[in-house]
Amino acid sequence: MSVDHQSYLFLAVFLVVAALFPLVPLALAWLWARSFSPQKRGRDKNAIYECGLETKGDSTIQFRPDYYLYGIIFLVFDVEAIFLLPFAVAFTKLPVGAFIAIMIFLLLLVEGLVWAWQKGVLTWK
Amino acid sequence: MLPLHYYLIVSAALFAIGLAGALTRRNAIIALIGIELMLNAANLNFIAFWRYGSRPEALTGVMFVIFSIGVAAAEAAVGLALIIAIYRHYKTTNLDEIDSLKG
Amino acid sequence: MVTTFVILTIVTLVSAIAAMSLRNLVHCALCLVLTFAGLAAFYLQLNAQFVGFAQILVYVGAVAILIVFAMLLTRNVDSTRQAILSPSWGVGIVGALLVFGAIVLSILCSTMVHRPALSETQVTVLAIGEQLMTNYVLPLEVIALLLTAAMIGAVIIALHEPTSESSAVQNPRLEPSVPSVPNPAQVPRTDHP
Amino acid sequence: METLEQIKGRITAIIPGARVDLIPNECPSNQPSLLIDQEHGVRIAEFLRDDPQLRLDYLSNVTGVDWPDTIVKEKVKVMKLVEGVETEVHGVVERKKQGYLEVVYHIYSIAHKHGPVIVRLRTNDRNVAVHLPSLTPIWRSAEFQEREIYDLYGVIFDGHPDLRRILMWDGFEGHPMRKDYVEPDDYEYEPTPHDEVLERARSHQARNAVL
Amino acid sequence: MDQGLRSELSKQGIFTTTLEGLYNWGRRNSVWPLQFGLACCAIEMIATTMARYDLARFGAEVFRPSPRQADLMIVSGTVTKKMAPQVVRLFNQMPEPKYVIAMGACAISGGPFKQGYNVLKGIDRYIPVDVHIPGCPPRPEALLHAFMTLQRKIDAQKLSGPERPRHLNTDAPSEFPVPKFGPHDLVPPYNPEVWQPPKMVRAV
Amino acid sequence: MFEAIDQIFVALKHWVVGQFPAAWQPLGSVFLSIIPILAVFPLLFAITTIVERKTLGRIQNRLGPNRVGPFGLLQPVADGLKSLTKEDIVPYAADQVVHFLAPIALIVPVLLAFSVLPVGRNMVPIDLDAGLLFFFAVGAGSELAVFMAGWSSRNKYSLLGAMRAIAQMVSYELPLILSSVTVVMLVGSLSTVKIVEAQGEAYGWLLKWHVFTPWGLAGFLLFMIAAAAESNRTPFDIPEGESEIIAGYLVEYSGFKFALFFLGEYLGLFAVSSLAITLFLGGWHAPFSFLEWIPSYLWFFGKLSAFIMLFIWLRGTLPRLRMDQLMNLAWKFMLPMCLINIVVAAMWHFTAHWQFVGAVLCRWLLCGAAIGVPYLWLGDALFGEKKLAKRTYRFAD
Amino acid sequence: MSDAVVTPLEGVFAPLQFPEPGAPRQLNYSVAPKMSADGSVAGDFLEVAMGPQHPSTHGVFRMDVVLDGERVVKLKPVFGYLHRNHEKIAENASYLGSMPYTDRLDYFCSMTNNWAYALSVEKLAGLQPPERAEYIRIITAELTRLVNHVCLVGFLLQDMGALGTPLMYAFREREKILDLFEALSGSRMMCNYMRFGGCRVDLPAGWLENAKQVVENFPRFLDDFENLLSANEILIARTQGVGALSAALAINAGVTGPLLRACGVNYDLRKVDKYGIYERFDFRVPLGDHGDVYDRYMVRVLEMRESLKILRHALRDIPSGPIMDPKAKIRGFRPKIGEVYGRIEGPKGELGFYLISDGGPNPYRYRVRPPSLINLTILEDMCLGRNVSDVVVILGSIDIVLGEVDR
Amino acid sequence: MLGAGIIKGMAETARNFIGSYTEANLLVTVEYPEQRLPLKESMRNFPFLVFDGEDWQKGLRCVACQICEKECPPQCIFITKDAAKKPDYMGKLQFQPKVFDIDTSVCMSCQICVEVCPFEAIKMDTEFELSTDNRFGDLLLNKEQLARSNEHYHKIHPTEATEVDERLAGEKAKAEAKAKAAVAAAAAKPVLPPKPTAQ
Repeated sequence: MSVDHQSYLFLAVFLVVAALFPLVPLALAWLWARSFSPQKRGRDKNAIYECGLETKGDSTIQFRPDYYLYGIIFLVFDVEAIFLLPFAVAFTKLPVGAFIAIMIFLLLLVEGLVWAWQKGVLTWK
Repeated sequence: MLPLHYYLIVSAALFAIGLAGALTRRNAIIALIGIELMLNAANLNFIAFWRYGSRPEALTGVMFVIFSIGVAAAEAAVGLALIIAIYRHYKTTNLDEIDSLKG
Repeated sequence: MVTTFVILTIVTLVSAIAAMSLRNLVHCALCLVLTFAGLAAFYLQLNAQFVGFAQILVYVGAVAILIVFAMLLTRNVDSTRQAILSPSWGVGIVGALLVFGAIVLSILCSTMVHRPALSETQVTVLAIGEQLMTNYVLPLEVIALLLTAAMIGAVIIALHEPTSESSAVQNPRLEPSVPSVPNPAQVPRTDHP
Repeated sequence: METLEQIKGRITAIIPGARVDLIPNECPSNQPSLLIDQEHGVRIAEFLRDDPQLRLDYLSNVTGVDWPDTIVKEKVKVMKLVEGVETEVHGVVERKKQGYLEVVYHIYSIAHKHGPVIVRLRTNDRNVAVHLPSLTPIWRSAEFQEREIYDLYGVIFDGHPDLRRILMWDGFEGHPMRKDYVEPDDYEYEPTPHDEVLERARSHQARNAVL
Repeated sequence: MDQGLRSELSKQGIFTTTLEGLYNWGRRNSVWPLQFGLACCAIEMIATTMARYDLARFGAEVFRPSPRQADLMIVSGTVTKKMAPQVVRLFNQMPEPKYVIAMGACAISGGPFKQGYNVLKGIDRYIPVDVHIPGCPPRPEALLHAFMTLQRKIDAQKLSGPERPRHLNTDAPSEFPVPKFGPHDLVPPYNPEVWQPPKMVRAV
Repeated sequence: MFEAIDQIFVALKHWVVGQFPAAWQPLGSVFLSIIPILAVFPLLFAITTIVERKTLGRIQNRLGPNRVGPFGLLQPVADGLKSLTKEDIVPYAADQVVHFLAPIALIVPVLLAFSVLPVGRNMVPIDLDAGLLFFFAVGAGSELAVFMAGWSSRNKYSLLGAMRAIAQMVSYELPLILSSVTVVMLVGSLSTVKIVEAQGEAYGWLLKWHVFTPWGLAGFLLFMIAAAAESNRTPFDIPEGESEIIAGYLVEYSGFKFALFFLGEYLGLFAVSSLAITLFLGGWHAPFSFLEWIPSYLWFFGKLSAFIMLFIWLRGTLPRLRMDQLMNLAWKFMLPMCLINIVVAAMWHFTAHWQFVGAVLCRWLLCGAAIGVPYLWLGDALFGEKKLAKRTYRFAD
Repeated sequence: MSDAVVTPLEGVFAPLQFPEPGAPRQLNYSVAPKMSADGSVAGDFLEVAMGPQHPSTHGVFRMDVVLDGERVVKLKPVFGYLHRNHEKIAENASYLGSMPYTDRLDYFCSMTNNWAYALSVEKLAGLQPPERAEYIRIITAELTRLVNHVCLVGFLLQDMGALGTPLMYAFREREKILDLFEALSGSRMMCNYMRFGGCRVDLPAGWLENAKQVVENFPRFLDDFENLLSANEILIARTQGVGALSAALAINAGVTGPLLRACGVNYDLRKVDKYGIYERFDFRVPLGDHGDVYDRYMVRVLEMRESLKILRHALRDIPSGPIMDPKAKIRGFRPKIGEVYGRIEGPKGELGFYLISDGGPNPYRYRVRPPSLINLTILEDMCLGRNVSDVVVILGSIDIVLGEVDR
Repeated sequence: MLGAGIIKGMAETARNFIGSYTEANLLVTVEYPEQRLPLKESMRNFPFLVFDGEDWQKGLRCVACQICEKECPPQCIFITKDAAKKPDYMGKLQFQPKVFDIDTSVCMSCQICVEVCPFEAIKMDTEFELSTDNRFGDLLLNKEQLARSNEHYHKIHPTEATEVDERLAGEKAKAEAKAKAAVAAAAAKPVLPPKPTAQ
């Protein structure tokens, strides 16, 4: 088995174990509640907490588009990171031209960032 | 190693699911998710073909998928922005309603 | 190997179906995340480590977040009452099934299916980087252009143009009850009856 | 600062029809006040604020006071039918003196650093005609204090931007700071009760038992 | 009762005792109060958490702002009628096991303000109080003392049997009714299940 | 001798794996890698809670917990027991499934992130070729968990907290990635093991840690700020901002689920701190070559403890930023600085062949200026047109 | 702050501007959401009730906030959760019996509350406290001011999320002053110390030395405190330009105390009314220029330094002598018919007592002019258009105590 | 420069952190149940009734005049008079309380009862460890629970108690002198009994 497959086996097993890791104490807590301390529900008890008042109005409200604007820019730069990381790994083995190429790549994106900055998108309102 | 067509069928199923969702759901966001799924199904195909291709060291499939991810991201950003803009205008994300409201 | 494949297939396809059919949009998005993760696992299985992790980073970390934002931004007020499927849903399902059938048929009929897998090659990130910066420099610049254009376009589309109403918000009521009138000390108010 | 007489004189000169009375205060504090009429209340307040010599720009304190109906006993001669014959009888007539609610404003000047000028407004009675002009448009510091007076005394301030109960809950009935307000009786149990409390509690418990 | 059953029971008893000890030890040493102050006593409550008195020594400095994560409600100050429903609701929203310390005269009985028309004459009319601290306001040391009293009380609680505390009892109510605002007073004026004062007979 | 102590755990693992039947050896090896992670880091969490409370106490001139067990060391045990036996309240209105899954969805990626972190020489669970990318990829999962927690609670505060959390984590993920790109550039690998190994060379007695270079220092500081923000630590604890939105996305969580969130947050803190150590502070390497005899894992955990203490210290000192300031810092300061830092790292690489006298000084000055000037400029522009300044005050007699 | 530029103050404030007389108050709700008939907000806004149980509402205060995203478009303060009927109880109690209740008004500043009440009754009954009593009053009042301001700064930082460290330091110093109060009056917080015509008991032996020591050590603490806070970029960023208030609006809204002075208005009752014997002391009144939260914070810090000056002076000069006006009596106190309004500069602003005597043993009308309540009037104005984080900071900078707001 | 203020603040907290180990005045915690701050002499919490001598019933100074009951602002004192009288410290017959209850769950520790008491009978205790889970049983203190000896008073408020004792002794001496004078006067010319002193 290759190194990578051993790694993936580790990841798969670890994924399961990591999911079990929080589940085991939760199950223990559930067992405890079952055998000793009964879960008791109530209208007020299981109501939404709002500083001691009864909650009013809808809590699933529409949000401001600012979040979305940040999201877009984040997405674009996240994709950029996907291209940047392979470049970075190969950086020392590449000629200066490649560096210039990636600089152009970055500059194009930075241009978008600067545009957004000028447009006031990066100003949290 | 599993035969290639296993992956291709999974990819086809994913594509069909995405297509069905995109065609049947009224909500524009879900439709977009469907399209996103179809793109991913294609990506799976690329990787599978590359892996079973004759020259895996050429990395064509990987490159294709990386660029495809970039394009898909751009598509998602613009698509969702469009949905938001439409929602702001028509106060709905329901494709049928948008359809009937236009004009 | 097969077991892994079957598990991954089930997870991916079931979550994909759920993502397409659940009523609650956020549930759909979360299922979609699971689909993406499953696909990433497929990539790993196919020895495309970098692509697999990139898939998670971009799709789970960014696209899913963006979808969730979009869902919270566009409140579907009556999603619980209305039907979630469009009236022509039957046509869509049938169409999708037809497409699926056609593809599967063509796959099974093709000769490729029996192509054997080649020896496991290590695809290092270094190789990807070198390829990217040599053979794929032009696409790289193009994708940068595309991303920039997409970003600007999406921002312009999504940007809520400040109307006069909301631009007045900056400092709204700080002086409302004290409009500027000349100093009463200098302007004696004798004009009142 | 001018004396209250001077201020009164100037008010009546500038604002025709305004009635201003001087309320003396005999105690050592020596803080007499001006009683102004309801119709010209806002106008007078505005004068006080804007007059360059006074410039009473700072309204410090707004107080509600309850003066309940009092019964004044008077001896009068009344014609009365006694056994068919109308005779003059010495009787004691209990005449009701109409109570009223009063709002007292303590106004200072920050510009000239003088004050206070004390201004009073009175309602006509305690039940119906409890309207007074709100001085909130002139001095915003009156906003919460007038709301409080509305809440606790029941004075309705016309022109107040947001007249709601402020201290008690919205469904509360009555105005607890009035002298005749009967408090809810929840002294059912007290370890150190005074006799009258105990008495009240007993009746309360009886009532609770019935309910 | 045969021998086997008895030994089985005693074995169980030992197990239960250990479990009970552990349970009580854990609860006792990790009492997180609700970050909730009402009036004057709240300042002394804050002073108790501060450097000189340092409630943290008992592991109780984790004042949680959300009732969902709190174990102890310190009713620190006057509960007015306008506030009482909120206090009861907050108490209801705390997960079991939960405790209440009535801190200061006002919280116990209305205290100096008990003659007021808007003052609740003691929070124990609506929710069960575990420890009362007299004083107006009690010194920080008094709150620490009350805290230790509470710890002793927790220590003495049984895990099973008829004397087990409220939260282990399935039949005990899950929550306490929140009073409503009436025209003059809260409705009902007290919760008869919680508030059971002894009949006071005055020998005059 | 020192070598043996250094490798004792590795040798132990090999020995135990050797006892397994051959077919089970891979799986046994996997479990022997997992168990230490699950044992050490949650234990570290428990220790951190008590150390944090005691340290904060000392900062605030008090003692902190000291009555439960010796020196109060059993306090976390009591807290854990209490959480375990606490009632679990899920609001009726909440999305029950998502509400249940959220803490698990937080814990799993955070734990997975530990798989690529080398805690000592030869002590790394897996050495992935794209290890760093893996770390960031799983890190992305925790954002969704936070969103799930806040959204499923149907509580206004938690929704506000969730939106704040996502916006914050999204904004600081970029600086996190971009500041580590510099390291990748000069090391030429995404493998965490290779990155640590690259820092093992010595200049005389000083090791070649990345933090000892201008781009490394800047990258380290940027990484640390982003790491604090990613793990919601003061002064970036805005999503939970107690004084504003109660407990943010955690408002409706009680009992052990709440404890799990706490655990997840601290594990996330350990993970990013470990990554910072790996990337910039030489991983398990000693700072000086003559100190290499101390076992590597001790170095690693020593550095990690120092990081934890630093975070506690920050928490005891600083107030919280506001949301807009936080976003401004991320997008208008951190992101440009990170991009500039990439250029600076390239400059450092391209000037590496300079041989003349004072070349090192020249390189330092050049790179330092390239990073310092934008720092001053961006830092000045950070607050926009309203310049913040110390003010003078008038006095009236 | 040692490097504060001291400029002579000629024009006390900018020309005042007033609203159009008679016009109803302009409620500019153009940014606010539309209200539907049942009072709920229409549209995509989040209605949040902050309080009554909220970590940073300083007690049982509630703000009904309408948010657009995180920006406040409407904010209504709701209080009365601590309405303890102080005025009603006082109208049924003897004059002396109300004195301990005044302690519980603003429970940080019982001494100044005592003084304000005693001052009003003294005016009503014509009593004159002897000189030693006046000195003691000034000493205790200034110590109270220190306690209040230092705690306020701590709480303000707590609201900004500083996890209690400044608050801990503040309370560390507060304890030292409370020790003084306890030694003097027997109680840490509820001193109930002043009486009509003087003070209840004389200073115990050694008290003055202890007080001097506390006062001597306080500047060092203030230096440390300012090191910790005043230059902190986060604090500056969070406070400068937040909640700015113009002098004209502040005066019109009856804002008093440090809030008013942070707007640049020179109005300190210790200077204006010269009550007690403040005339004899040499101190200055710090004034801000922007009226924002940072100015309020700094004005308080500077005020503490001025208070220390007064304290040093008073502790040095305090004469010996009686502490009660011989005319005063404890039982059977019945002032003449009349009314009075007396006020002092409390740490939070103008604290006044309005009393009407009908000649009986208890006041006919007893009214407290609470500075906290009136300072709250402009809360909404300061908060609109800002975000939630600013709201708590602005509220913190107003320095409310609910015992006083609701009474 | 950006960050300078933060570093200054961190130096300050670091100083306090280290100082809490090295400097005594920077670790101010008093570990309460084991360590206690000395109580201030003037500290007051709840009232108690002073008695002289050994027997609390005999020596109780309270004469049930009910002034404190009337003056108590929160009205937490309840007194009923006993029909039987007992001699006070001057030997004069006085009323005594049959019931004397103080509800500590109401008491606001204002000390007004002490101030208005003409007989130095009620004083403030310094006991504060009174927390209990028994609201009605433990917080309502009756006469017996309230009675404390004069020695206790001396122990908790020495200065004040000494003053009180001196004053009482002075009054007693004065009264005795007066009585002696009256006796002497009566012996000299038995005309009118002396006017009762209005005290």
